[in-house]
Amino acid sequence: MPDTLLTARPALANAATGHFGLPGAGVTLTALPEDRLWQALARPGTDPAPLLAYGAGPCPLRSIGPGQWLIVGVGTGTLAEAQAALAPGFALSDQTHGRVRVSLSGPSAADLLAKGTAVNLALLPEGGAAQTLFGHLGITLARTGPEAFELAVLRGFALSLWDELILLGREYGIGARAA
Amino acid sequence: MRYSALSVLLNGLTGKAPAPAWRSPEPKAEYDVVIVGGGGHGLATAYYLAREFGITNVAVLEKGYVGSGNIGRNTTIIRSNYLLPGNNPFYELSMKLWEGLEQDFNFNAMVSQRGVVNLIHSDAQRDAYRRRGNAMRLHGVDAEILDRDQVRRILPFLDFDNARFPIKGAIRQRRGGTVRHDAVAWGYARGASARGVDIIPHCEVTAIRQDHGRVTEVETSRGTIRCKRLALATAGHSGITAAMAGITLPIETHALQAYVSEGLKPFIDTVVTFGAGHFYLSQSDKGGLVFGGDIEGYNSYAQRGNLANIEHVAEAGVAMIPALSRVRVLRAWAGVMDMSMDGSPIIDKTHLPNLYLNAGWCYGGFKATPASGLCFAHLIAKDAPHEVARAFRLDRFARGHLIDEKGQGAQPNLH
Amino acid sequence: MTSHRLPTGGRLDRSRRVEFSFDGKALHGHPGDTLASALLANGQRLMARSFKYHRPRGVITAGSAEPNALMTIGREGRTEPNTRATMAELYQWLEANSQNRWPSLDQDIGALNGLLSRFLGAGFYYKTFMWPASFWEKVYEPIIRRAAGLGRATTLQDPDRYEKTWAHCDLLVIGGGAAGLAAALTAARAGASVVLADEGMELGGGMLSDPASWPQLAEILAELATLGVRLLPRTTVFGWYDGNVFGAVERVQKHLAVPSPDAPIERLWRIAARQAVLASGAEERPMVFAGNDIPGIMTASATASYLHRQAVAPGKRTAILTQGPAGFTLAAQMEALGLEVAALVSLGNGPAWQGKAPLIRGIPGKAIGGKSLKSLQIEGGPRIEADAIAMSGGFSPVIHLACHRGARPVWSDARHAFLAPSEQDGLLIAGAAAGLSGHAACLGDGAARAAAALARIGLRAEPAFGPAPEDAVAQAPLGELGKTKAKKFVDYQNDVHAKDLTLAAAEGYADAELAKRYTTSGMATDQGKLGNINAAAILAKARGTTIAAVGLTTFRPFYTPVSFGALAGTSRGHDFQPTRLSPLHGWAKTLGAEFVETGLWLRSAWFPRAGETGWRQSVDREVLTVRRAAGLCDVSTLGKIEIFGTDAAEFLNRIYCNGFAKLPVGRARYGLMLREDGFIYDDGTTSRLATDHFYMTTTTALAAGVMTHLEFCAQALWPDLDVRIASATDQWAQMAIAGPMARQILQRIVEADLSNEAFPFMAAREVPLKGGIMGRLFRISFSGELAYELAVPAGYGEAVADAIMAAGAPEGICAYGAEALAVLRIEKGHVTHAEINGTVVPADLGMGKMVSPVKPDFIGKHLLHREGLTDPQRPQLVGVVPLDPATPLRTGSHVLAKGAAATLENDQGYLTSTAHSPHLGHSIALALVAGGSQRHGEEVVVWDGLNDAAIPARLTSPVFIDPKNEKLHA
Amino acid sequence: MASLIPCPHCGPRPKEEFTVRGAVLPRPAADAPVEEWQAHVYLRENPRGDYAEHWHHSGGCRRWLVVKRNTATHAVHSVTDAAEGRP
Ligand SMILES: Cc1cc2nc3c(=O)[nH]c(=O)nc-3n(C[C@H](O)[C@H](O)[C@H](O)COP(=O)(O)OP(=O)(O)OC[C@H]3O[C@@H](n4cnc5c(N)ncnc54)[C@H](O)[C@@H]3O)c2cc1C
Ligand SMILES: NC(=O)c1ccc[n+]([C@@H]2O[C@H](COP(=O)([O-])OP(=O)(O)OC[C@H]3O[C@@H](n4cnc5c(N)ncnc54)[C@H](O)[C@@H]3O)[C@@H](O)[C@H]2O)c1
Ligand SMILES: Cc1cc2nc3c(=O)[nH]c(=O)nc-3n(C[C@H](O)[C@H](O)[C@H](O)COP(=O)(O)O)c2cc1C
Ligand SMILES: [Zn+2]
Repeated sequence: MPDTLLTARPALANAATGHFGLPGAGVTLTALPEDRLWQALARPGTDPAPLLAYGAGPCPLRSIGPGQWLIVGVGTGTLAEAQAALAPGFALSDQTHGRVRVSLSGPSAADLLAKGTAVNLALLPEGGAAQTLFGHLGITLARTGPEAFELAVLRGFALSLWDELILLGREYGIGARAA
Repeated sequence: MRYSALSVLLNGLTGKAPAPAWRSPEPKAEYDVVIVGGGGHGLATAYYLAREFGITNVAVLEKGYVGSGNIGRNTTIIRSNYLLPGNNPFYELSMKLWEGLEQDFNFNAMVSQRGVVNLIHSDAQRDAYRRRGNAMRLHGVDAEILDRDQVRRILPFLDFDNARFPIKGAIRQRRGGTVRHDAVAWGYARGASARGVDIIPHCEVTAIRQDHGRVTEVETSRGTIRCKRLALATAGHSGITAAMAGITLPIETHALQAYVSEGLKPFIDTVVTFGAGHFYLSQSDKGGLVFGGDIEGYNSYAQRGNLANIEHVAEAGVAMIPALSRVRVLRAWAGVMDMSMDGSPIIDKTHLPNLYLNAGWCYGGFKATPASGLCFAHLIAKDAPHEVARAFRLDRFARGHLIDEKGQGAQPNLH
Repeated sequence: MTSHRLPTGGRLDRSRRVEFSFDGKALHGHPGDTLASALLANGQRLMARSFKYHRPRGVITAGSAEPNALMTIGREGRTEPNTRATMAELYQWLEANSQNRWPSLDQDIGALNGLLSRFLGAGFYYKTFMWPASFWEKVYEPIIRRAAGLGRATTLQDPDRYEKTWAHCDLLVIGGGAAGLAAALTAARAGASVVLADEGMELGGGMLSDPASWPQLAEILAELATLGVRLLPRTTVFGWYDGNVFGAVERVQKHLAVPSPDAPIERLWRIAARQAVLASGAEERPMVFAGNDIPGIMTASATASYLHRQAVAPGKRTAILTQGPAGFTLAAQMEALGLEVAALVSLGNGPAWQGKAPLIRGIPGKAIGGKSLKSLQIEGGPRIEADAIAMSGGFSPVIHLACHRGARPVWSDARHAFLAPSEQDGLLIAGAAAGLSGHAACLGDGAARAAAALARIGLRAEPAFGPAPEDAVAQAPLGELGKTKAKKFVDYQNDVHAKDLTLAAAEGYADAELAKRYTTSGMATDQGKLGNINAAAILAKARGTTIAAVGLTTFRPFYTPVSFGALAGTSRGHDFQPTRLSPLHGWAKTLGAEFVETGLWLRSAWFPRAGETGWRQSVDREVLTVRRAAGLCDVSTLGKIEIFGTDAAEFLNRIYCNGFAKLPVGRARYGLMLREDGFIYDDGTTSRLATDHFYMTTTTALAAGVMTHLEFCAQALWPDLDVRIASATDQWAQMAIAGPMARQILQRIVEADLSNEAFPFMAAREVPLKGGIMGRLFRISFSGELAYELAVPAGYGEAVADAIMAAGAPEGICAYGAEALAVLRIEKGHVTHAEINGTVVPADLGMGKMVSPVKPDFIGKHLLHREGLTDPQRPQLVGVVPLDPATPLRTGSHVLAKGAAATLENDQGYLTSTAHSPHLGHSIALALVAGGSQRHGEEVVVWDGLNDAAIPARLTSPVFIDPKNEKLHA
Repeated sequence: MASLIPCPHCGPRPKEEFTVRGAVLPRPAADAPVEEWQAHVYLRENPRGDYAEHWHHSGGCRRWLVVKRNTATHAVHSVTDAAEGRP
């Protein structure tokens, strides 16, 4: 019956945006497009090289545990194609809708993150990722630049995380914006 | 010396040198019954052995000072709001003993039946509490279900308006309450000592010796002591003392923290538990808010906890009572508990005919102290279980007759 | 009028006035004042009443150990009882009020308790109030409780915010005095990352009370700042925890009149330090003599602190009592400032004295005065007119934190003090905290300790200061002084005096820990920081033993009390826990759903429509619509787990008690998962999407638990299996489409043949949807109707739900919520965690046949046959209906045999779930009843004592509709 | 122990990120006598001293770990992946 294409609604479509808290802009919070997020699961003992070779773009592979990665960001090809290319060593689970990504950047980004995670950010290299708790929420944290981070969170918690980041960012004058 | 209004008055006026509350004898070479563990249960057992069963050639061996274990570090809550038939009559007997305790042992342990209120935040919780409340009523135990307005009337400063998990009501046991924990140990020690029991602190049992399948003596830090019967009431250390007799128990030892705030003028006059997180609270007669939460989760004998837990407890506290935010927490401490595999205790004989076991109290054995002492004394004196403690058998795990109030199964840190 | 402020000096900003009030009296001070110093400057010595005897009390310290000068500050939601005036910084319009007095601080009726004190000795509670028995709860206890406590807490919401944060460093330095500053400097110069925390409003510790060292202090602080050291003044390190994590609380905005809502008022720091140096200084010991609590008496270091930091004179004529050089130094400083020292009383060997004041060798006999000191009687000596006393009974190193992880303090004969083990994993002790004295010695020690700490983690550091000699020899604790029997306070706040301790010892409570509990010595808000050492000395004498043998009571967090707010951080009110929203949340909201908290989820509970007055009406309509036509229910909260791998089937076969190895691709199967002890853990359907790819659904409640369980089995039990597990709960919006019209409605948007033949009961397949996306379609039914569950990528959920609602409009499809779902499943006799409560086995639910008799192994197989789990009299699932259809049944009611007395022995089970069945027109229930499966048709009583109800009812089959499953297969 | 657990995959992480299950016990063989199963499910050595426990890094890599630690001092001796050294 739907004559038109079904359209997806971003999880953060109605999230608060604007400038919050003290003057200044120590940190910027941005909702990222829900374009691609696949979870790759390696069969135990599989050499990760083919998967590592598969990635493209800035930090497209996020290691989230032994034998597990998130493949994120814009890319070409469908999941089925990728799965065919990576079989049998790797299984892909589509999480494009399951997790929502936001970015945090600015001179106070690390201080803001330290309010939630016990990961020692000084030791997290660019391109590095960590699966951790931010307060009560599980996140995949990745460093994308000296003062830039990306957080992926379960879709159902995306708004809670967003609001929590704004609350904790008020001290730095946080700007929140849609993608 | 009997305590009475007159004795206090006379001592005050004359300044007469007071007598020790209990004797501090050197251990004798042999006793009819040696009780290991000078906590609430061990002392109460000695008291009832002497008082109810006339067995007075008894020693209580305690590795620290009297009452240094969990009897001295619990959150003092008493209640008999149990669900299962294996538990319910036992805890109700305990409640009845509490109700007569002061007159019984002539020591004011400040039994305070200020009520226990368990908050309800969901329909499922209400259903579960209704099941429990009805089980209590079936045994003649008082229980009532309160609706939201009734709760608001007695606890107006709970978060009724902005709560993440709204308060939908509560179950209350009015006869529940608190007792001055240390005084329980002291009162039983004094009462037992007066009847001839030797209470021997700083005496750690380090080995249990057997001969021909019977316990003959214990090795202690104060020498060897022979015994006709040996009774273990070592709570959090049950795994260690049982191992001395070659027994592996269905028990893990876990640390539980408790906390007290700075002294405040009367703030809350009942015991209240949060149903949407781990938190319970009451106010001591000194004014401190005494509160606690969940166990630490890992096996520990260290009698101390971690910061994560106090944070978790404080979060739940502020969620339940926003005004607590500005109240300061004074002290945190921990006890180590004998968490059993179904969350219920063991009062039973063992494979050795003269070795008796009292263990598995988890974080709830304070309220059990009087009944545990009486039932354990009964078992030791008569070699047969007291009728209300019949279900607390050691072989119930093998036989599948578990007493699992929470339905969590064989993972102690979930009970 | 600030009568006691010196004309010059101090670290004050005299150009600015800070107005404040105490008990309603308007006063002023300056930036740089604490509440205590400002009160003293205004001549306000009487600041508080003690706990038991309501004795008039003034300030005795200038720091966090203050036991006396506690007051309530702030208003309304910011009301803060028991605040130490010594730690509260003055801010504009601060309101302070005294506590524990009635009607006023000056005239306090409670002081009458002092007259009864001979009857109120240690432990008096335990011996009295027992007669008559009924009086305890009605009379005595209410009186005791009314008297308890000091300040009154507000019952209002706190308007301020709190936060937490983590910090990581090579070296944490606790204490910003000479030792701590030297430690931080040493480490920072070596390039280490350093955090320096001090509870004071300014860094400097003892150096702040010594103007001569201010230039050096300024230099060090400037260099620390340029070296990037994280300086945390106003930050109390309150606990040392495993993993070398320290808890600290920063009073971010407590000193501001109007805190900004954009920053926290307090911040909890969790500091993960590779190494730490404890440089927490030493506490001066008060002297235990008669009248030692009269306002005007304080420690010598407090006197020095007020003099030098806030330019406040303690009195007009000060008597100095000292055991060691500290009092001599103070006397000289006071005379240099032109202040009158009435006498310098030395209790030990002091240095030479050239000042004006008379030097007296003796001990204090009794201080005289009421609300303010008047004079001091020297034992067997002169009476000295004085309105202030500065006393120094030696020093006790501040070792609390070093003893938080089990280490016991050890008595040092050389240092005449209890010391903590100086070298523990991750922690070294420096300066006065290690028993040293003297600014230079502490600088040197701090530097050396920092270098040693860094060496442990492989960093080389050059000590910023060299070793230097100490400036004093340690003094032994004095214990009780003077012969009089008058009260000599040991624990000021709790009014424990020397005689209480000797009495406790005589009554058998001589162990330090028992004496503490019997007398409450050391249990007040200062935790015995001042008194415990004196208590130990008194107990030692009473027991005829040494202080070393008596020992100290256990040190525990918190070093000083910490607010609930700081510990809770942002987790409060509505943010107590995060909220998890279904991908169909917006859809449900648009349709006007009422939501219900389910774990962290919000689920749509029912969808009221205009004209419906109660929830039951809405739910009945939803149920009837589903049974008659069709409904759509959001089931996205179910746990969804993707299982991949060549051994996935074998894995599932071991996880479930029923068989899964041969489940064909394209089929779903209902499974029961047991715990290893044989009881049911969870249930749900699992579908085979490909040979090596399964899609499992779990209950909402146990989604996380099942995931964890599967991971345990895969990783810890059978790592040899190729099985890989990913949670996909949030990836899929899942909806149930149920009802006789479900197929025809769904067929309008699914581009695949949904006929019974092509897509039979328990079919499970990926299907294309019109509109260009793929979904996963399962023909499974919880409601008992012809039903499907459709999963689509979460972002498309709302569009698909809208589309289905539009497609089903002609049939009158409705949205139904969790309540209607519950009614439907109870009518069908389907179980949930109301029945699967952790104590049931498959046979209890009539599912005994599901337990595979042939599989050699699966989780739960081996203990399932114990006698207690196979007893035919176990509670078994039945249905219950009231004999009178008008009577409702309540969940949680118990079941009694007809005619049986209402006793626990006669208890036969209970109602697990109840509903009003609009289909049947009466209440129905599921119940677990002893031997119930053999008792269908029996009349029983449903007993609900809580509601005074005993309802005649009948046991039935638990399936109330479509017992032959014709609808499912239609 | 406990405040910071060194996960072999993620590095030191706070206790909040972990869930503890209990003693590390090999699962008996499928055909083991029932007494062995009873002991496996219910009986615990529960020593005051060194012990091996299963911890789950539930807030991190989601691996099950074997944490060898001392129950009296809380010292952590080693943390390894539960699958390590298994067939
Ligand atoms: C923080 C906390 C809060 C609690 N809150 C409550 C509550 O609110 N309500 C409630 O009902 N229960 C509560 N409990 C549980 C309750 O305190 C215990 O279940 C109960 O006290 C245990 O019995 P007991 O008093 O005999 O134990 P203990 O007092 O621990 O007695 C056991 C004694 O055995 C001694 N011992 C051990 N080994 C040896 C040896 N080898 N030789 C000699 N002596 C030995 C120990 O030193 C100890 O003194 C709580 C427990 C804790 C830790
Ligand atoms: N005259 C004497 O006999 C004597 C005795 C002892 C000390 N002192 C003097 O004291 C100084 C000692 O220097 P020091 O650096 O060892 O001590 P200090 O007293 O100068 O500094 C200790 C600092 O630690 C802070 N502190 C304590 N516990 C804390 C905690 N838990 N969290 C945060 N901060 C905390 C205190 O507020 C204080 O600022 C020397 O100048 C010495 O002469 C003199
Ligand atoms: C019910 C209760 C109330 C307590 N109230 C106080 C208190 O007001 N002040 C205090 O310092 N400690 C208080 N404590 C804690 C004890 O000081 C002590 O920490 C506890 O008994 C454990 O002993 P430990 O810390 O010596 O190991 C209280 C303990 C309990 C069980
Ligand atoms: Zn990890």
